This record gives sequence, structure tokens and C-alpha cells, in this order.
Amino acid sequence: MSRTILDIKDFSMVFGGLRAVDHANMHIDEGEIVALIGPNGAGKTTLFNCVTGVYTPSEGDISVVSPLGKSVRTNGLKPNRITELGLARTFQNIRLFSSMTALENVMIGRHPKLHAGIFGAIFRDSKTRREEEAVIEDSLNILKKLGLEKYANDSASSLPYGAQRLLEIARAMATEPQLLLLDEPAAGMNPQETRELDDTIKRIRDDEGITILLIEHDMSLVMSLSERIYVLDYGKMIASGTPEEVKSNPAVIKAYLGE
Amino acid sequence: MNRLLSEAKKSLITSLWFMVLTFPLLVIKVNTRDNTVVWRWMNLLWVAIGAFGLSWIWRRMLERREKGNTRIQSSAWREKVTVFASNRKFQISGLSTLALVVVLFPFLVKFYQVGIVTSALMFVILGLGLNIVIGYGGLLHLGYAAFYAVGAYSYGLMYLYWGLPFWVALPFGAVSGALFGLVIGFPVLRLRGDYLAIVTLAFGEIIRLLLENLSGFTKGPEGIAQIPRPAFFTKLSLQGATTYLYFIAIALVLLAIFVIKRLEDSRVGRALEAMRDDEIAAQAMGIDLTKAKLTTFALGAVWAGMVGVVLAGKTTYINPGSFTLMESVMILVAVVLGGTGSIPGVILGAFLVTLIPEYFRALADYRMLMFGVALVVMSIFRPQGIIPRVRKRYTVGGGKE
Amino acid sequence: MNPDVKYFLQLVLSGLTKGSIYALIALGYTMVYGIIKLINFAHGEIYMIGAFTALIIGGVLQITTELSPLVILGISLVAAVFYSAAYGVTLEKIAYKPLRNAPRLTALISAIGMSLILQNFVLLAQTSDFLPFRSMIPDFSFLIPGKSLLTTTQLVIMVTTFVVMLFLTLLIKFTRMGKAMRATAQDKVMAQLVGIDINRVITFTFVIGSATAAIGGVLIANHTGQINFYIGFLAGIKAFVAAVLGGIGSIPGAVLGSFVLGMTESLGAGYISSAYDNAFAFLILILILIFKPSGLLGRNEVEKV
Amino acid sequence: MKKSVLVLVAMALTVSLFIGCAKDSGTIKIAVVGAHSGDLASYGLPTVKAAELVAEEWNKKGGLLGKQIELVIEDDACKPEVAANSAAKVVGDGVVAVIGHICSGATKSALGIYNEAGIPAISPSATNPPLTQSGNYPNFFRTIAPDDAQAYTDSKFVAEVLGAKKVAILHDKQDYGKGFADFCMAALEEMGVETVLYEGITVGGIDYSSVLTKVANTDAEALIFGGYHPEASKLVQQMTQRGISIPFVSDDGVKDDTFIQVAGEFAEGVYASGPMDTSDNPMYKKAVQDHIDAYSEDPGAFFINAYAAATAMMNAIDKAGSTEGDAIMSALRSEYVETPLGSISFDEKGDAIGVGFAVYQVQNGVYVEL
Repeated sequence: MSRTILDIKDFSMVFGGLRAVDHANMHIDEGEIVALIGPNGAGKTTLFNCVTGVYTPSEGDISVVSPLGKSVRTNGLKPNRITELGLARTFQNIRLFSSMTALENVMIGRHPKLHAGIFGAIFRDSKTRREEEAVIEDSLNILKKLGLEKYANDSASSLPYGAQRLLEIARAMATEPQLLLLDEPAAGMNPQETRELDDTIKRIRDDEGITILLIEHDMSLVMSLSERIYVLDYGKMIASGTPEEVKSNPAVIKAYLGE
Repeated sequence: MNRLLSEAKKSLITSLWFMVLTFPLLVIKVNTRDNTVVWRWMNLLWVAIGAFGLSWIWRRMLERREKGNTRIQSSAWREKVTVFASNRKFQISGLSTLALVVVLFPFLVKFYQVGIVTSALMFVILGLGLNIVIGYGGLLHLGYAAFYAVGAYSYGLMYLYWGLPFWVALPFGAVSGALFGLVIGFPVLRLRGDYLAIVTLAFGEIIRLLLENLSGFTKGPEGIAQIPRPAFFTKLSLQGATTYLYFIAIALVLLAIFVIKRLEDSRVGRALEAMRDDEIAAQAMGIDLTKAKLTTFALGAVWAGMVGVVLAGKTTYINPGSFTLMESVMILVAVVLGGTGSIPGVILGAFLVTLIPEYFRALADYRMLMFGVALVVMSIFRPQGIIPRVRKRYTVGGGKE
Repeated sequence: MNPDVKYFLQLVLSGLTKGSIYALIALGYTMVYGIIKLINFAHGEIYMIGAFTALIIGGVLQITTELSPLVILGISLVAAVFYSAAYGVTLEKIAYKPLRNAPRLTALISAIGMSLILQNFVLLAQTSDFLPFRSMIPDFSFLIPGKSLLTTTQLVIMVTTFVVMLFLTLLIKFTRMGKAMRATAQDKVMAQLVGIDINRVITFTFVIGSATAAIGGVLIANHTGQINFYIGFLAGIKAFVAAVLGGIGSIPGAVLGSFVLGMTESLGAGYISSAYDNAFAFLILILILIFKPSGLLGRNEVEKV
Repeated sequence: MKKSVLVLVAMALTVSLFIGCAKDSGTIKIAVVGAHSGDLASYGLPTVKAAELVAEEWNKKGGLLGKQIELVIEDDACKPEVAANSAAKVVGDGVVAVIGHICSGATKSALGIYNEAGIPAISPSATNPPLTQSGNYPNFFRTIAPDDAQAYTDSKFVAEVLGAKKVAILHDKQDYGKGFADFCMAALEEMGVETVLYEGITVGGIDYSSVLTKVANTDAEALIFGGYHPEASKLVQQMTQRGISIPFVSDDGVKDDTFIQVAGEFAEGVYASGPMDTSDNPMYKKAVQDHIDAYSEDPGAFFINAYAAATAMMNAIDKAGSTEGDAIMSALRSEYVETPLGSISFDEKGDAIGVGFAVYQVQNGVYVEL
């Protein structure tokens, strides 16, 4: 059995009396592609935000297991610490560094893997110089993997919408995560782009060995990609299992179709 | 034709509105002691004509801004300049000429001109320092003059109590500037935008008030006088010291440009800019905001600390009155005018802010009004500044173009 | 009365006076912020223009007509309110409206620019000297025994502050425009979708905010007895601190923040040293923001991710 | 290659712009430096007018040492950092003497530059005592008494005329006001008067009721204030309104008609020190009349002191028979000269002999010398 990367136990998030997520449990194993679905406002993004440290969970435990098998409880850790533990994410409403070029966006993703400090930057010793050369090289490679190299020197905000979504993925990949959290990666893409995205995500998992958790509304993409699915409704985890199991789960059908 | 008429009508209405608006302040002048009222009706005419014309131009400019015309034009224009400027031969000849002029300058002009240009260069360094905080870190700092004061008083007090010379004070001023940057940085870590602006303003004022009130230690409002000018092995004549200070300022400007360029191009600089663009995304990329903010404040304050020492050495007299909020605002004006985040922009901005009033004394009374207008117009029509930041391009395959 | 207790009470009353003064300016600050999320740096200048207009119109009437002082006070107050509101609205149209979708920093710099423009406009159009501002508020003689505790002007300022706060609260809670303002404050796009003319709402906010500043300007000039072009800048910064202290955007917050500020200054001056009164004001601001980054009554806005 | 030549030419042009025109040795240049713009202009401009009037007088008589006097007028905005540049500028212009600066801080930063150039400076208004007493500024002279002399005059008045045993002292935390307050405290101590409250107040404050409560809470018999008229008028108004009736004694910054105008009825009874009234002096009358004739308005702040300063300086150059700094300075020290302030000369330190302060009181809306 493969190693569990992310373990969420009995987790709740309360915003001023409103239970956005209520006693949810979830676990992700290495090498999986897992989807988190649910109607709008079900608490999916809130769960993402708690896992990545944007919010601190109200109750429960979230732990991340490092490749060496050490488990770290992440409740209350800052987002940058969680990124260093090997979690990286994209945002539902695109949050690129808009004044920078596409390449620079990816270079920033390399931040946790680099070491140069202020003095290194100023004196630019040979180590720093090598590091800088490698950053450009590595970042370009990541752009190439996602077919974005033609945009390398373009301002991130001037990219087409689909490319911006891909650039977010590229930027997250640059942090060399073990688990990549994608928040509605296909939102706003046309069917052609969505099909390509399907391939891209599979490639990321297969070639890079990155485990993937995604929130998505496009059911055909979810069904084709994911090996397991969790369903959130009104903050409660109402179902989980393989795509087939979830599809036939009466609670899920009820949640999606109403009564 | 119809369009012209409707435009004229719009301008006419604006003009009338401004006549009403400025009527009491511009037309009437009362003297309650002599019980006289002066009516300055001519002013109303100027307002009418001015408002009519300016509102016409204003609407035109707004329209063009809507269409984004200016952007296309300016980038085409910039393309040409960039091509021109990246010509190797031009770079070499241009830079060497510039270097020659910079070196010969103090020997070619009257020495008070050297003093004035030194003041401008000091402002350039202040602008570059504040630019780290605002342009790269994206943190609106309204108390920057406090770091300037810290530097000046470092030298002033070190001289007063221990008789230490300029060259000892200079690194000390830089370090104490950075330390104060950290001191201010800590409490404001959680604050954003507007809250940050007001708290930095508050800090700036507190430091000035302390300098004013702790008169046993700082000599209070009386200030510290007779601070020696920097010595070059031996005490220099006035002319000599002025020239010397000029070269010190030039050296500091070069150092600042060098350091900032290097930072811009590094992991640290990228982290600061990422924080400016989007704090949440930056954190998600593993950037420690606490560290990034403290770095920003310290790196920005270092320069003000150093220039403060130079100021004390140049004027030989310092008092708290030189480090008011207005001073912070003027540095901000220089940065915004020239181009936030752009090194050549900030240099130009600092020169404009210091040299225009110096060489157009007749306009002295209109100086602040003009700066105000410049801030508003620039914010609306050219927020990126006169010389905007040009982002670096990389050749695909590694290295720079 | 025990002299120590009396001393304390006097300081508290001074604090209340200062607080009321700050509140009159801070209310407008906070209202404008609530709607357009922009620090209207020029708000202090609007207050100064209110005071100047009252001085000029009042002076002209005094010299050229035979009207009774109360009528003159009335007319100059109306003129001050009208002109402050007019300047406020014009300022918004010129310097803020084109920047509604721009980064906050850009808009704030435009606001600082506008503040410089208005200050220097008044300086050039009038004078840099202090001008005497004769108190137009009649002295209520029944207060004379308590003179050392509270002056008439102070009392009028306190009462006015209270009335203005009440008026604004009712306006926002119960009127149609108030509802539109609240909707705009919460979400401009949604407000537009449900048919609210946000331009009208913003204009209205500037009218009300500037009008309160004008009332403040006239009353405070009555209290200090003098005005010049620079009074708005200092008062504006204090009011700004008060508004931020209370939680910018909140009407009761502005009043509470102002009282905290006034009280800190007064007690600090009374028991420590008045040389540090501004330092105390700024220190309390920093302390409160460290522990409560959104001010005393401000809502902690969670950024949507 | 062509381009760089072009650039060079452009640079050379710019440089030549800076250099300006060559020196003209046909005139004697005297600098007038002070605050000529901004909100302090009203303190600096009257000095320019005084210097112009005196210079015109000399020029009509055929000039100084046979040459016409040329005034070099520079603005220092009352800021030390600007003053250093202005000083360097007038030195570069080849002036032989300076009338100014106006503010003590600006004066201090400029004096070192004049000293190195061997140029004497005479100020009509810089009253900070160390300027003459520290010995650091041998080239400095002034036609106004220093703050400590003024403080002594006020203190003596408080102790002897008002007979106060306990006083409260407030100051505005500025160079001038605080200096005055400190000297008052020291002088009063010597005279056996106790200072029961000593405190700074904030310039531009809206309400001073807290600090006045504090004053009322002491048993002070007089309140001494060091500072300028805007704060003074707020203080006296708020004192009257809260029924604090102890005498209010202040300095030359308050002995200004604007104070009476702004404070109105509340100004009545206020004491303030100012230069001794010499308005009976025929030269005084002539100076004022000349000003009215030339500029059709009454002269402003420090006009008489500036007129005296300009007169003394030009007389010294004339007596010295040279434009050498040392000769001018020794002439200033040895020669008595008739000025609107009376017949004056300067002591070793640079203070004017025969110039002093007197205490005035506002009576029926005017300052009356006591």
C-alpha cells in the first residue's frame, strides 16, 4: 500500500457561526489523482485554504507526510511553511504576479528551492551565479512542459485565459511539490483546452510523480481524470469512492439534482 | 460639428461650476481689522477661461486613456529607445561621456552648483531607497524621513559625544537606519495598505517628536551645530569639502544603483516583487512574508541612514525640523513622478523635485501646487511614471538578451 | 470636591472636547472610506475650506450689511456647508473617479496630490498668515459657574458631534439612500446589478462627508479663534488616526476612536507631559493596530481567496 | 561616433549653462539671505526691502568705496539644508558681506561657509544665544539682542514688577520658544522665583485645555510662554474662557500686531517683550517713511533691525576702506554708527551694544512699552 501524503481528520472550519466545513475526513495517497466535488458554496475552496494555510482550521487535524515518512501537523502553520512541506496550489480566481513576465512567475515558484540571501544577491558569488543560471533554465523547462515557452517574456496578465490557468500550474510545479492542489483548473477553458488539460494533468502525475488533488465542476474531466472522488455538500463530506461509486451514490444525486 | 457644440457646452458648464466654486476664495479678500473687502473680479475671468480650456483638454486625455492609446504609442516609442540604448557602441560612448561629465563637473562650475547638485544626488539616493519599499515591496511608507533623521543624528550624536569622524559615522548610520527599519517593520507586519501607511506616518512623527523632546540627549529643537565636514586625511577647505561630498554622493548613488540592480535580479528581489503583486500567492510560493517585509524595510532604510550622515556632514547643522512628514512626501513625489520601481525613473524624479525649484526660484510659491498637480495627473494618466520600469527579457535557452 | 478628582474630571472633559473635535472630522473620513475604500487625504482640506468660506462670507456680511450676528452665523454656515460639499464632489470627480479600478496606492497618491493642491490654492488665493476668526457662538451665561470646567463652545461642539453621529447613523440605517450606501460599501458590482446608481451614491457620500467637515471647520474655528491654510492638514491627520483607531469605515468606530484619541492625549498631557501629546496619539494607534489590525470596531475583512 | 560627439556637445552646453556669466568687479556685492518664500516669507522679505533702501541711499551718494552696491538676494526658506547651498552660492558670487540669515538654524548652517570665506554676516533676527556666545562664529554680528537677554528682561519683569514667586512656563518645542523658556527658567531661579510647571505644547494644536487645566492646577502666579503668536492667541483665548486670570508673559514672537489682531479682546493685558522702542529716533521715522514711499505699505517684521544691520554693515565697509573681511569686522567692532536703533557698535562676540529689550503690554488693542 502506498504512502498517505495528506491526512485530514475530523476537520471543521467556522466563519462567525457559519460552519463552512463540518467534521470532514479525507486522505490522499502518493501517486493518486483525487477530485473534490460538490455544489457551489459547499466548502471546497475553504478546505483548500485550510490545507494550504491561508486559514487556520477551527477544529480537527490536518497532517502532511514528508517523503521520508515523517508526519507534520499543519494546523496554524504559515502558507509558506506548508509549501516547503511539499504542497503547492493554484487559485480559483487566478492570482498570477501580474506585473511580471510568465517566466518570472515560474522563477518565483523556485523560491523555496533556492538559497541566495541578501549578501549572495549583492556579491553574486559563484554559487549564487550558478543558482541563478539554473533557475532560468529550470523555469524555462517547466514552461516547456506545459507548452508555455512561447509566452516566456510576455507579461503574465496579457496571456490568454487558458494559458494563465496553465501558468498557475507551472508556477506551482516549480516549487517541486509532492502534492499539487488545483482549484478549478478548467474553469473558463473551452472544450479543446479542457481536453488538453486532461492530458497535461495526467502527464504531471505520470512523468513528474506529483500527486494531484483537484476541485472541478466539469464532470467529464473529473470522471476521466480521477481515481477517487470526495463529495462535499453544505460542508459535510457526503460521499467518497471511485467515480463509479460516487456516480451511483443516492446522496450525491440528491445533492446535485435537489429533491 | 454637433460634437464640437456638445463639447463646448460641457466645457462651458465646467467653467461655470468652477467660477462658482472658486468665487469666495479667489475673488473676495476680507480684512476684518480694517473692515475692508477687496473684490478681485479679474480672477473670475481667468478661472472661466482656464477651466474652459483645461476641462476640454482633460476630457480629451480621459478619452485617450479609455482607449488605451497612450500605452500603444509609448511602448512603440520605448521599443525604439530600447533598441537604441541596447546598441553596444552607443552604450559605451554614452556611458563614458557621462562618466567624464560626472567627474569633471565640480571643476567646471561654480562651487555652489556642486553643493546644489550634491543635494539633488542625496535626494536621488533617498528616492532609490524609498523605491525599494514602495516600488519593490509595494508597502506605502509615509515616514521615510525618520530613517533619514536617524542617519543624520547618528553622525551628529557620535560627533557630539565621542568626537567621531564622518567615515566612522557613515557605516554606523547605515546600520542604525537598517535597525530602525526592522524596529518599524515588526509591529506593522500584519498591517496592509492604508493601515500600513498611517502607522509608518505615526512612527515617523514619533521619532521626530523624540528628537525634539529628548533635549538632554539630542539637544532638542536647538539642533546640533558645528558638525565637521568629512575630512580627506586632513581637514579640507570649504571648496575641497564640497567637491569631496559631491564625489561621496556620486559614489553612494552608484553603490545604490549597483546593489538595487543586483537585488532586482535575485531571489530576494523577486520575493519582494511577488509580495507586492499578491501577498497570498507569494506565500503560496513559499515566500516568508515576515522575512520579506522586514527585508524591505531594512533595505530601504539603509540608504536613508547613509544619506542622513552625508546631510549632517554637508550642512554641519541638523535639527528635527528637517525631517517632517513633508520631507517624506517630497521623496514619495520623486518616486511616483519618475516611475515606481524604475531606477532611471526615480533618478529623474529626484532631480526634477530638487532642481526645478532651485533653478526656477520665481516659481517658488507655486512649487507645492505644481507638485500636487503632478501627483494627481500622473496617478490618472501615467501611473507607471515618466520612465516606467522595463522588465528584463530572457532568451529562451538561458541567459539574458 | 477633592482637587485630584476635580483635576481628573477636568482632564476627562478636555479629552471629551478634543474627542468631539476629532470626531467631527473623522466622521466624514470614515464615511468616504466605507464607500470607496480610499483614504481621502484631502478631507482635512475640505474642513479648512469650510472654515475659510465661513470666515469670508461672514466677514463680507459683517462689513457690508447690517444683519444680526445670528443671521450672519446662519448664512456663513450654510455657505460653508455648500462650498465644502461642492469642493468634495468636484475633488471626487477629478481625482478619484478615474482611479476607481486602479491600485489603492495610485489612488492614495492622487489623494495626497489633491491635498497639496487645495492647501496651496488657499495659500495663494488668500494668505499664509493666520486670520482671526471671531467666535459667532453666543456665550451662555448660565454656564459661568462651571467656566473652568467647560466653555460654551466646547459644549456646542460636543452636542453637535452627538447630533451629527445620530443623524448619520439614522441616515444609513433607515433611509433608501442609506441602504444603497451600505450595498455599495459591501459590493460595488452587486450593487450595480441590483440597480443602484453607484455614481449617485458616491456623490451623495462626498456631499454628506464634506458637509460634516464644514460644520466641524466652522465650530473648531470658533474654538481656536484663528485659521490658516495649513489647519486642515494637521487636523486631517489626527482625524485620520482617530478613524483608523476606531476601525475605518465604521461610524460609531470613528466617534469611539476619536474619544480614545482625545482622552489619551488629555490624560497623557495631564499626568505625563503635553510635549508628547502627539506621540501618545500615535503610540496608542500603533498599539491598538498591533493587537487589532482592523481597529476597535472595524470588521476584520477576510480576503477572498 | 557622431552620436558621442553630439552627446559631448550637449553636455558641454549644459555645463556652460551652469557656469553662468563671469564676475563683474565694477560693483560691491552684498548678499541678503533669508526666508523669501513659503509661510515664513513674511519674516524674511522686510529685510530685503530694508537692504534695498539703505543700498539705494549709498548708491545715490556715489556708492561705497567709489563703487555701486549690488545686492545679491537668495532664499533659504529658513531651512538649514537649503541655507548651506544659498550660502555657497553667494560666496561663489563674490559677495563681501552678508545681511542675514533670518532663522537661527539656517544661520548656523550658513555661518561656517562664510567663515571659511572670511565674510562677515549680520542678522537682524537670529537670536539664538550660542551664535555669539559660543565663540564658534567669529564672523557673526546681529542687531537684535539674544534670547537670554530677552529672557532676562522678561524674568526680571515677572519677579520684580509682577512680584510673582511661582511661575508656570510653557514653550512650543521650537528652537526659539524653547530656548527662551529655558533661559527664563534659569534666570528666574537666580531671582528666587520657583518654576512650578515647565512643559512643551504642540504647534498647531486645536485645543490646549489639558495643559491649561494643568496650569490652573498649580499655584503659579504668572504664565510665561516661549513661542509665536498663533499658539499664544489660542492659549490666551482658552485661558480667558476657562477663567484663568494669571498674567500671560511672552516673547518677541508674540509682540506682533498680528497677535492683537487674531486674539482680539483676549489679547488685552498680555505682556510681551520686544526690542526697545526707538520710534522717536529720527532715523527710525525716516526709514519707515522711506519704506512707505517706496512700497506704499507699512514695513514688516524685523524691518528696523534689518535697516540697522544694513546701515552698520555698509558703514563698516566704508570706514574700513576695504572689502577685506577682517577689516570690515574690526570696523564693525570699533565704530559707532547711527541707526534707527540708536547709536550702536558691536562687542567682541558680535552682539550689538546699546540694543536691548523692553516689556510691552497690550492696552486697548496696541502694544505699549512699560
